[in-house]
Parts: sequence; C-alpha cells; structure tokens
Amino acid sequence: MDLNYTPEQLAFREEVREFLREHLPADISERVKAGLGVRAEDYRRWQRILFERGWGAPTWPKEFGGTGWDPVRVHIFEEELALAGAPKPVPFGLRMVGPVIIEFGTPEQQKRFLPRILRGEDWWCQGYSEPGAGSDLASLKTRAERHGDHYIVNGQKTWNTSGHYANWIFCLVRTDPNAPKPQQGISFLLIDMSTPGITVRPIRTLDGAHEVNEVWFENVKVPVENRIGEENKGWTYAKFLLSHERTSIAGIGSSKRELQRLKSIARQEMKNGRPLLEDPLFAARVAQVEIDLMALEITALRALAAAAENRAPGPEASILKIKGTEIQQTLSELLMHAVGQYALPFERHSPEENDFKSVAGPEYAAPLAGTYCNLRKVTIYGGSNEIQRNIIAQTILGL
Amino acid sequence: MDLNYTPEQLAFREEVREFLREHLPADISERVKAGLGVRAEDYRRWQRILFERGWGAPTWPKEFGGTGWDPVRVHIFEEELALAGAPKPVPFGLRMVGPVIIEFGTPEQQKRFLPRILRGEDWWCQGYSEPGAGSDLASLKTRAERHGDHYIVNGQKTWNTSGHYANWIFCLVRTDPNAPKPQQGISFLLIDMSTPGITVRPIRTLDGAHEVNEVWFENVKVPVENRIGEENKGWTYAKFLLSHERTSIAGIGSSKRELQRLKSIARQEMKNGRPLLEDPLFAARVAQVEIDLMALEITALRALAAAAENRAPGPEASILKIKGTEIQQTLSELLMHAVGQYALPFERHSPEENDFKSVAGPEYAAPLAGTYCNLRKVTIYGGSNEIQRNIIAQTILGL
Amino acid sequence: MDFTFTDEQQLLADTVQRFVREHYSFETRREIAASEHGWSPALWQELANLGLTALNVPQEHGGLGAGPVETMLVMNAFGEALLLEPYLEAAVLAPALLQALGDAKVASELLPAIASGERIVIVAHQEPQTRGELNMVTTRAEKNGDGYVLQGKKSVIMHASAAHEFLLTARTSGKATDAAGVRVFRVPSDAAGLTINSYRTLDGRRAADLELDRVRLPSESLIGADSDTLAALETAHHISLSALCAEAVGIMKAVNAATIEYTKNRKQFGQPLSRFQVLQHRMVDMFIHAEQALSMSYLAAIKCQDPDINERRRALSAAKVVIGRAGRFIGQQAIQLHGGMGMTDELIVSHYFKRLTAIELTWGDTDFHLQQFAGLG
Amino acid sequence: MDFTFTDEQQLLADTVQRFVREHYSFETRREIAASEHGWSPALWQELANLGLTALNVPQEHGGLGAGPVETMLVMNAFGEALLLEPYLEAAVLAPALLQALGDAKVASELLPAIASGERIVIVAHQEPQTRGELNMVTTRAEKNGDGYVLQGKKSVIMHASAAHEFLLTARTSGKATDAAGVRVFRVPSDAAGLTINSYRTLDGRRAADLELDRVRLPSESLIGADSDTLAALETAHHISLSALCAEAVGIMKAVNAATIEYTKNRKQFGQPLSRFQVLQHRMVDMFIHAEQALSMSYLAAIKCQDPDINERRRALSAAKVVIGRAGRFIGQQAIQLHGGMGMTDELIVSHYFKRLTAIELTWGDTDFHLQQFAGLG
Repeated sequence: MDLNYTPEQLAFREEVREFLREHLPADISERVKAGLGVRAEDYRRWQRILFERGWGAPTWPKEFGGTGWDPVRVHIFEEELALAGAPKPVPFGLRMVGPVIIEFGTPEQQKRFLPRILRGEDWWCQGYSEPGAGSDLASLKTRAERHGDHYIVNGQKTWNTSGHYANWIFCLVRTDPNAPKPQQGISFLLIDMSTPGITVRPIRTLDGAHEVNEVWFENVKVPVENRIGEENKGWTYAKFLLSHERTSIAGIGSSKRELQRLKSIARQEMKNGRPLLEDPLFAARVAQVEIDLMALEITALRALAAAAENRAPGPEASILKIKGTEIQQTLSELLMHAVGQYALPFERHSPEENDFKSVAGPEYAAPLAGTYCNLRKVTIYGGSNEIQRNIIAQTILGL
Repeated sequence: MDLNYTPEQLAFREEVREFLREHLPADISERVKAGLGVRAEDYRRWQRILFERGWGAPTWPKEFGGTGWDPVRVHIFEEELALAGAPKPVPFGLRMVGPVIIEFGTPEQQKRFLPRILRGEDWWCQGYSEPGAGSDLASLKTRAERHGDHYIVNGQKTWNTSGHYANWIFCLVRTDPNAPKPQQGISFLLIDMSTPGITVRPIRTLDGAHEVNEVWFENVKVPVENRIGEENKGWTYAKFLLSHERTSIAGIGSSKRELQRLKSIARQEMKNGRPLLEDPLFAARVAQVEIDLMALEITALRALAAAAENRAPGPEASILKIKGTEIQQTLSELLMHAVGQYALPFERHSPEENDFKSVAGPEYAAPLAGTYCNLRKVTIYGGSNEIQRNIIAQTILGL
Repeated sequence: MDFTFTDEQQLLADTVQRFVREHYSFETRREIAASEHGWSPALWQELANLGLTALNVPQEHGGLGAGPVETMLVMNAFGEALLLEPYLEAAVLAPALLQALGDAKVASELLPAIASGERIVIVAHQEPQTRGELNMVTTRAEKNGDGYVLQGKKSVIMHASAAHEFLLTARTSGKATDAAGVRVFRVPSDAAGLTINSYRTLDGRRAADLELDRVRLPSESLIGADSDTLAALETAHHISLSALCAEAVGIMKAVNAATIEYTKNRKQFGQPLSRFQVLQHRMVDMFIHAEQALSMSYLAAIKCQDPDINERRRALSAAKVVIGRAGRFIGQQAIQLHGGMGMTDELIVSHYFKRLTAIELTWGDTDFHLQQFAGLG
Repeated sequence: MDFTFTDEQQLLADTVQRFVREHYSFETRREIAASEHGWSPALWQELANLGLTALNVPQEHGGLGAGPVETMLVMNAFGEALLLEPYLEAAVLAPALLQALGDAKVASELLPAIASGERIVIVAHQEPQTRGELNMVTTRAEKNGDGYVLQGKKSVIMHASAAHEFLLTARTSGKATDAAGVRVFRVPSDAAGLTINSYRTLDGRRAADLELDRVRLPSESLIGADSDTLAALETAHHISLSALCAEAVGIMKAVNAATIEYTKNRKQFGQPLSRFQVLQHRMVDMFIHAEQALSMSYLAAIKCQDPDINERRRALSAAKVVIGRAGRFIGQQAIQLHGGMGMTDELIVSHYFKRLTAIELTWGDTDFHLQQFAGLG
C-alpha cells in the first residue's frame, strides 16, 4: 500500500504544472479562482490551447486524437487543472457524446464529429430531460418519425445546459411509441442546432444566471445518418453515456481550491476583532469539511486505483457523487457565511455578465451567494443524490 | 397570547413544590438525580405517598379517585416532580390499563382494579409485543381459546417491562384466528401473574440491566370476566391505549434536570486547564441542545393549551415524541462525553444493583455510559421514530 | 398560558393575509422587484391606509400602539407574500428605536409621519466588520463648533435608498467596540458628504452602503442624548428580531405547503414523488423544523420587551438560532424536492429560499447567536 | 499509488480472520469476558504462536518487524471478533513506545519477551483530567538518593490488571502541561505503594486506575533518558491510533453486514424491513461512513510513521474524527434498525455498539481531534 505517485507520475505532474504556468491564460484562471464563472469564448480558447498541446481529450483513446492516459494520469491532469484555476471542461462533447461516438458511431460519424470536438469547433449540448420527466428518462415523449432518409422530430427538451452556445445537440427521441416497455423504442440522434424548427428559450435560474434552456423541436428534419447505432436501441447508448461516470464527478480538485479560498477569506474577515478563522466554532466547521474532503480524496484514489488495474470499479466509486456534491455545497455555504452581510449584495450571475467589480464589500464577496444558490443543483442533477442512494442500496447493498 | 401561568396555576405550582419539599424522600430523589435509576420498592413507596396526598392518579377523573386536573395542572405537576427528582410514574397501571378500565371496563372491573392501582398495591405490566412483531402489533400470535367461562392462553410476549415486579399483566391475545383482517379477532385480557403456566424470563439489555422480560404462557386459565369489553374487539381498546399519548412523553421536565446536570458536570470537568463548559465547541453543543429543548417546551405548551381548551390536539403533539427522545439521547451523549475516559468504567446497571459508589473517577461519572446505552431504546419504543414520521406524513401532511 | 389571539388580533391577521393574497401576487411582486426603486410607494400607501405603518407607533403619536404579537401576525403574512417594501426597517425598527431613545421632541416630530406612511426613516447602524454585535461602531462624530462632523461607513443598510432620513449611529468617544460613546444622529438622505451606493440584494430587495465624508450636522441632530443609546439599540433590535423571525415563519409555512403540493402532483417512475418514504420523512422533518420555529417565534414575540435583559437576550438569540437552522434546512430541502424546477426563477420556491438565506445572514447569523446564547450561561 | 496488499499481507489477513472466526466465536468471547481476568492467557499464547505478538517488534529483538499496514489488517479482524485480549496495548503501543524511546538496553530486555507473548507490558500514561493531550502529566518522580519516588494517579489504563509491568509516565520537572520534564519509568505491577483499582469497562474489557503512593524505584527504572520522551509518546500513540482506527473499521464492516442481514430477514407490515426506503437510505449512509472510515484508516496506516510531524498529526487527528463520527452514526443506527433486538445483550450488535462508543472515547474524542486538526492550520 502506498499513497505516493510513482516517479513517472510525479514527472508527468510536473509537466502539467509547467504547461499550466506557461499556457493557462491569467485572465481565465483569475475568473475561475474568484468564482466568477467562465465565459463561452474562454472555454473555446482554453480548449484550443489544450488541443495544440495534444491534450484536447484526456480520456479518449489515442487513435481518436485522445491522450490514451490511464486513469491515474487523467486524475493528476484534472486535479492540477482544477487547482490552477483552469475551466472545468464542458462535458457534453468530450465526456458524453464523444465516448458514445467512439464506442457506437460509424467511421464516418467518428471522422466527421470527433476532430471538431477536439479542436473546440463544435459546442455540444444535451437533449435528455423533458418537462415532467426529471430523473425518469425512460418516460420521454419527444417523437421522431421516419420519412425516407430523414426523421421528423417534434417535442420539447429541458434543463439543456449551454444550448445557447451550442451548435450541435444529442437527443433521445421516441421512434417507436408502441414498444412494450418505455425504455424500448428510443433512438439516439445528433442534431445540428441550426436546423429550421429548433427554438432555444432561456430558463433563468435562482442565481439570476442563464445557464440552462428549454429546446423546442417543430418538424425538425434530421438525416438518418445522424442516428447513433440502431433504431430503437437508443437506451443502450444513453445508459452507456450515463454510466460513464468518472471520479472527476467528485470535484475534489476544485473543492480543494475552494477550501483554500475559504481559509484565505476567513483569515481576512474579522469577528470580534480577531480573524474569523480563529473563531473556534467557525474553525471547527472548516476543519470538518477539510477532513471530509481528505477522506473523499482517498476514497476517490481507491476508485481510481481499481480502475487503473482494470478491476471493476469498487463500491467507493458510487460514493463520490454523493459526498463530493455535499462537500461542494458545504464549502459554498461556509464561504457565504464567512462574509456575513456582504453576501447579500447580489447582481446577475451569468459569466458573460459578471466581472471583478464588487457592488459592495470586499471583492471576493461578490459571487459567493450566487455560487451558493447555483450549487443547489449539484445534488439534483446527474441523478439526484436520492437516486444515487437508491442505486447504492440496490446494486451494492443488495437491499 | 401569554406564556405565563395564571395566579391559580402559580399557586398550585407552589403547593406542589411545598409538598415535594416535605414529602419526597431524599434517598429517592438523590438516586434519580444521580441517574442511578429507581428501585421497585421506591416506586411503591412514592406511589403510596402520592396516594395519601390525593394525587395518586393525576390524569384520572375524580370519580375514580383521580385528581380531575386539567392538562395544564397535570403538566405543572409532572414538570415539578421531574425537576425535583421524583420517580417517573410506572405507566402501565396509571397511564395505560387504568384509562382503558375507566373507559371500557365494567363497574366490577373498575371497583376491583382501580383502587389497587391508586394505592400502589398492584404493579401492572404490558403484554403487547411478540417476538417478530415489533411495532406491527396486529400480527400477534398468542392464542386464547374459550373453554366455558375461561380462556386458555398460549403464546409468548416480549419486551415486557418490569414483569419481574408485576402481579398483573394486560395482554392482547388472538381469540379468532380466522378473522378476515389481522386487527380483527383480537381480545384484551387482564391476567393475574400468579396464574400457573406463566413464566417470566429476563432479557439482559446492552447496559447490563434487567428491565425487560419475555413472558411465556402455557395453558394459562383466565376467567372470562377478566376480558375488557367485547370479544374480538380488543384492537379498539389497544388503539385507545396507544393513542393515549400525552405531552409527558417528551420528557421535558427530566431533560431540563439532565441539562442542569450536564452544565454542572461540565463546570467541574477540565479541558486544557479550563472548565469544559468554557470550551467553545462543547459550549456550542450544550447551547444547541438547550435551545432545542426551549423550542420543544413551547411546542409542548402549545399542545397542552390546545388540549386544555378541548380543541383537538394540534399537529404539535406528534412532534413531541420525536424531538423529545432525540433531545434525551443528545443529552446523554454529551453527558458521557463530558467525563471523557471516565465514561468507560462500567458495572451492572439495574437500579437494584446500582449504588452511589463509583468504580473509578468522579461519582457523577458512574451511570453515564449506562444511561447513554439504555436511552437508545427511546427512539425505538412507543412506536419507533420512523413509525412516528410515517404517522405525521400520513395523518398531518396527507402524503 | 394562552396561545390564542384576541378577536382584534385575528381580524388583523385575516385582513393582512387577505390583502396580500389579493394585492401581492407573485406576478405583482415580480413587477415591483423589477421597477426602478424595487418597492412600491403606492402599495406602501395602501399599507398605511390599512393602518399597518401605524402599528408600532404609540397612540399618543397617531399610531395604534400595538405590540409584538400584532407585528408577528403581520410579518407572517408578509413572509408568505415575500413583501418587498421596507416594513421591517421603516415600520418596526425605526419607530422602536425612536421610542427606546425616549427623545420626546424628535419622537413627536417623526413618529406621526412614520405612522401615516409619509416618511421613511431607516436605521443605519451596521458597519463592514459587524457580524451582529451592536457595539461595533467605528463611524465617528466629532464636535465641531455648534454641530458635528461625521466620518465613516455603514454597510448593507437594507432599503437605504428608500429613506427620507437615517437614524445613523456614530461614536462621539471611545474605541470601536466600547459600549459607551455610541450616539444616534438624524441624517437627511440628501446630506452633503453622504454617498449612498445602492444595489440589489440576494432576496430581490435593495440595500446600500453609506459613505460619510465630513457630513456636517447641527447639534440637534444628536437624539436621545439622555438615554443609554446602546441599550436603546438593543431594545429596538430585539423587537425587530422578533418581527424578522415571524417573517421567516410565514415563509416556512408557505414553502412547506408548496413542497407538499408539488410532490403530490409530480410523478416519477410511475408514482407521485410524495409516495417515496424518504421524501415523506424529509417533509416531516421540514414540518418539525417549521413547528419548532413557530414556537420560538411566539417566544420571541412574548419576550422581546421583557424587562429582564438576560431573559430577553436568551429568548431572542435562541429564536434566531432555531429559525436560522430551520430556514436553512427547509429552504435547501424545498429546492431539492422541487428538483430542477426548484432551481428556476419561475417558481416562488427559489425566492422563498433566497429570502430565508438572507434572513439567516441578517443581524447576526446562526453561529453568532449560538455563541451569544452560550455566553449567557 | 497502490491500494493492494502484498501476498504476505493478504496471507496474514486471511490467517488472522480465519483464526478468529474459528476460535473466537461470540459464545467463546462471552465466556472469556465472564472469566476472572476478562481475557484469555491461553488464547494470547495462540496469538503468540501465530506470531502476532511479534508483529510490531523489530527482527533484531526476535520480532517480525512488520509495519502499520500489517497491524491494520490484524486489527480489522480483531475488530470483527471484538477480541478482548490486550493486543492494542501490549502488542502495539508498548513495543512502539519502547522503540521510540530508543533505550537499547531496555529494548533488548523487554522486546523479545513481548514478541514471544511471555510478558505483558502496559503503558500507563493517561491521568484523570487528560482528554487526549499527551503533555498533561501531574504524576511526579522525585529524585531520592540513587533512585526515584513516584507519587500520583493514572486513570482508566486499559488492561492494567493484565500487566507484568508498566511503562509509566511521570514528571521529573515542570508543571502539569509542560512539554519538558516528562519521563517514562518501568514500574513492576507488584511495586510497593502501587494500588491497582481494577474494573470492567463499557466494552466488556478490564481497566484500572493506578494509585502511586511513594513508589520507590531504582534509578535504572527511568528509561530513554536521552530521548525526547514526549515525542516518543506521540510517535507510539500515532502508531496505536492507526491500529485503533483499523479495529473500528473492522467493527463497522461487520455491523453493517449484520444490519443488512437483519433487515432482510425481519418482516414488518408484511414486508422485510430492508424494503423500506428510509431504512435503505440509512444503510447507505452507514455504508458511506464505513467507506470513508476505511479510507482514513488507510491514510492513518500510511502516515503514522511519516517523518513530517505536522503531516502525521493532521492525518491521525483527521482519521480519528472520521472514525469517531462514523462509529457513532453506525453504532447508533445499527441499534435503531435492529429495534428491540438491538437493545439486548444477546446479539453481537450491541457489543459492537459499545466497543465503537469506547473507541470514540479513547485517546481523545472526536471534538478533541477536530480541534487539534483545526489548530494545525
């Protein structure tokens, strides 16, 4: 048993650090570290930089332009990026549809779509959830009717993240409404967002941000060649995509960064004339979340080690979503409380609208309440934490 | 709105206090305050003292020898007794079978049983739970077959509290095994514990105490006149008994006494050379439970006020079991932690076996771990707290 | 011991509740929030017509001379409606402070105008490093000839931009945290040297930081010179904390009802969310939190004018702790149980959540009051 | 980075687990607990025959010179079995302290006898007002002619009645909490003036308070005179804390398995308890706690000999916090889910609960270590 990296892994980490020192644009990392969010253009800029270094797709196999790294290297890479304040990768192309195209796509689809994802030329978004469906995907209603070499798509998707930036969307649609089970009769389509009949309507969230949308399809023509795999087998590809969960879901790197930020702010804020971090109650709360994060990091490393040895992911993997998101929420709560009444001044929170100018109080205070509000989502999305507990109860504990 | 007692209520409280000063035996109250538990003989002694004062049954109507007090007076009485360290009344006669006999018993049964309960001459115990049944009482299996003017009872009861002191037991038994629903075909019998065929076997609990028993019935002859109400209608009387929940279930008086004890101990114990109560983290935990207890007290008073006005008990009543027991457990946990390693020395914990001699460390430390262990029961018995939440969900929230 | 309300109190509660349900829909509120001032002077006048701005003003000054229980009932309804108007600040805190200061001349000048709704008076006390402590004042008032010159900063003063004038605290002597030396000054909102940096807040309201740069005031601006100013501030804050708690209780009740309703209608995996035992127990815990909060709001209302200062402090800090924790749990879980819908600006639940969050951060957060309570023994 | 065990380590784990499953049933344990000494010298000899008492003794002294990982694996199995024998005290803490003190003469005299299982050496350090702090020593050792006279009290020394001798701390100088002046003395258990007040403990073991009334010792009783004794004590306690955490992890795993099994078999309202979603999620939380505890036990084993003292302290205090909270939650919920059956002495679950409770109270409780951790920055 050994918690240390091998010399090769340490050398790799140094290589990543050096790259970040040289190539991560300061204006981007400052925004990330300050909690202001990342602008769409900055995401594209950063993806191009990674691509030029050959690191555009850390989790893809080499033959598709990926790095071919083992899970430990991917972890080191992601952790270093998070600590340095690099943008979290937009997952929809690289982490979701990319692997599906690699696994199930035709050679033509692979040639057509993968390089554009790698270079940051295409921005993908997701058409899974529908109004009234939530975590229960199999009940979806969006219809795709076959007309010759096209499908005609009608319906509505919701909780579509960054669809206002995207030029492609991958969708689950119902191709056979008479299938005996709801999971059957679903197909997986890739749709050009510029096709006539697509309307994207913003959903303002509680933090005032525009992050998600409703997407309406009205007689949208989609070529049959844009279907992944077989007709009516879409559920298989969807499950593959959903189960493609990775340790990065725990967000340990960014939580570590936030913990440091919390401590730094709590050293500057005063309570009864002493730094807040010296207040015994606040210090105990910070210590508790720091300890929880330490434990989660080891748990994540255990999952990683299992993956690296190609053993089946251990039970530890399923804990990462639950504890990782709880820690993210706790950190954002403590950060907000650390600035006291200066958490209250509050303006629109979308990255495109945010800047460093604080409306009142210390600069670091400006985005904290917005982040606290925004992070309510992490225990809801990606399968709510209640669903995660159901999964552990059934698949691991056998209840 | 007014939280103060009326002058009459204040005068009554003073009367109770004076009575306690004069008549509560010091040897008993010292044992209670020290957490050593009450011996059977002391329960009897104290009940006789109350009876002589006319206060033997605070919740019974006057015509049956009770006090006829309204709920507020009962509350004042109980709170003062708890604060003064009087024994909690043994509930099985006074609070359980007594009200059932008053409500459903024949005049003969009332004349025969009630005065003996009042005077502390009979000690009742409860034959409800059976092995494998737990909170699901309707599934009980103990059989009573009618033979002329007797029933012959066979079966087994468990979690029988203080059956080793009792001379009477009230039992739910199945008189019609073919009833269409499990709740039907049950009868409510009063059984003399000295009847041949009854065996009481102790169950040692995790605190080393002998508090509960298994009771075995082997061809036990019970006169039909000992049946309450109609045959096969026992479920009605059982529900009456179970729903006869009262605000005293929250144990606010004794929790207040325990809170004072916790503070007193935490003032004597040292941490880093200062009283433990000045340790900011411990002080915050004590403050939190004190505040929770304050809130629960008001909630209990609200329930009481509703009862006093003969309004239906408000939703607040159902909270008392859950929060009251959680607070009791938290207090016992903090008390145990307050004495550090001196929580570990541990001997048998039955009242008959306990005395003031501490095996090691300060005298107050001796019973703390035992009490902590023992109080695990309070969230299990009387309908587990999970069952209580089910009840609130269904009956109050309408879920 | 009595938890019932008088007929007058019940009538007041019904009236206010009916008024906001009829005149303060979620849509109306959205429009008011988006308007220039972020609150509605017209609606304020309607509140005045109902006598609500007069509630906390004594009868001798044209008010109704009602007490904390009446205020509690009004705030319950305002909580449910998420009222944006400066009621807590201008109709509770300000008149309470004026009465506590006992400056008869100023009281008879200002209180009638407060009661009638004409004049918005805002207490400006909190400063950048305040976390709830009332004695933390660094703004200085230097004697200058016949008057005073004020220099300093006030932080996150709710509804400051609505004020005609401020009751602003400054030190005539002493160090930042000294109990003595704090004084209250009347400062017109258009005073020379006063800058009001106004902004929106998390809960959709407006607040401002005040910058005082050599603000010159005549000597009569110092009010309540004969009083223990800090004690008066504490008295006024206790009354206002009670009102704040009542607002939170109104919100919690509404959030819980909305959540139950939502989970009954929303289906997942073929059955309503409300049938899942885990969610049922979550809602039971939300309910228990709300009931405990209600109990403590009663205690706060009953004790907030108690002559025994220790008793008062214990009750108010305890109430703020219970309400802070309850509001946090209920707000967070309401969003969670609403799922994605809870995250949107469209449903009122997210607005309730944000107001509960803001309430927890107002006048000392939960940890602050927990420590205050612990310090009282 | 590697979380696998070597073949030797795996073999050791399997051997010990098989041994306790075959030789240490719940019934056997009950008999041992009820026996005069509360532990079994015969079984101790079997552990010695398996080489387990030699595990933490270096090879040069007749031991196996294994490390914290091996100890962890052994303690996992001992946790599951609720082993009553003084393994942690006599086979982990005592040899660790002897090595850390670096007194070659004493080490070569005692360690072989510890390794062979012949000699039970118990560290007697804790005093009545200790809450985990290692520097809190009030027992005094006064120089007296050629030797020392010891006066003082040691508190809740686990397995003290099993000891042939003690490694007992006393001050040759300084005040109660001074870092300097603490020394370790060899004290035979039959020393004149030493009273051993022995009793049962919550977890079914034996402990004692030691009373030292003018206990005279020869000068060579002071051992490790050249060492930083407090640092040595800390080193030994870190190694032992890691072992204690591993024991807790073994228990938690067993408790969780027992609880799942119980709820699957126990029916209520016509279906197994394990079908109720609320209980399912409770068991998921128990599982998550246990997995986080396992992770921290790994960290403790890997870091407990780290040369960086700050790193070591952080890891061990963090591990104790996670394990303390996990053990408390799992123990309490296991009883709750077992219902009345969980309250009985008959099922092992209540014994697991009591041992987890005792572990949380051992060598500083959760709050103590949380504060230690916070103090490290």
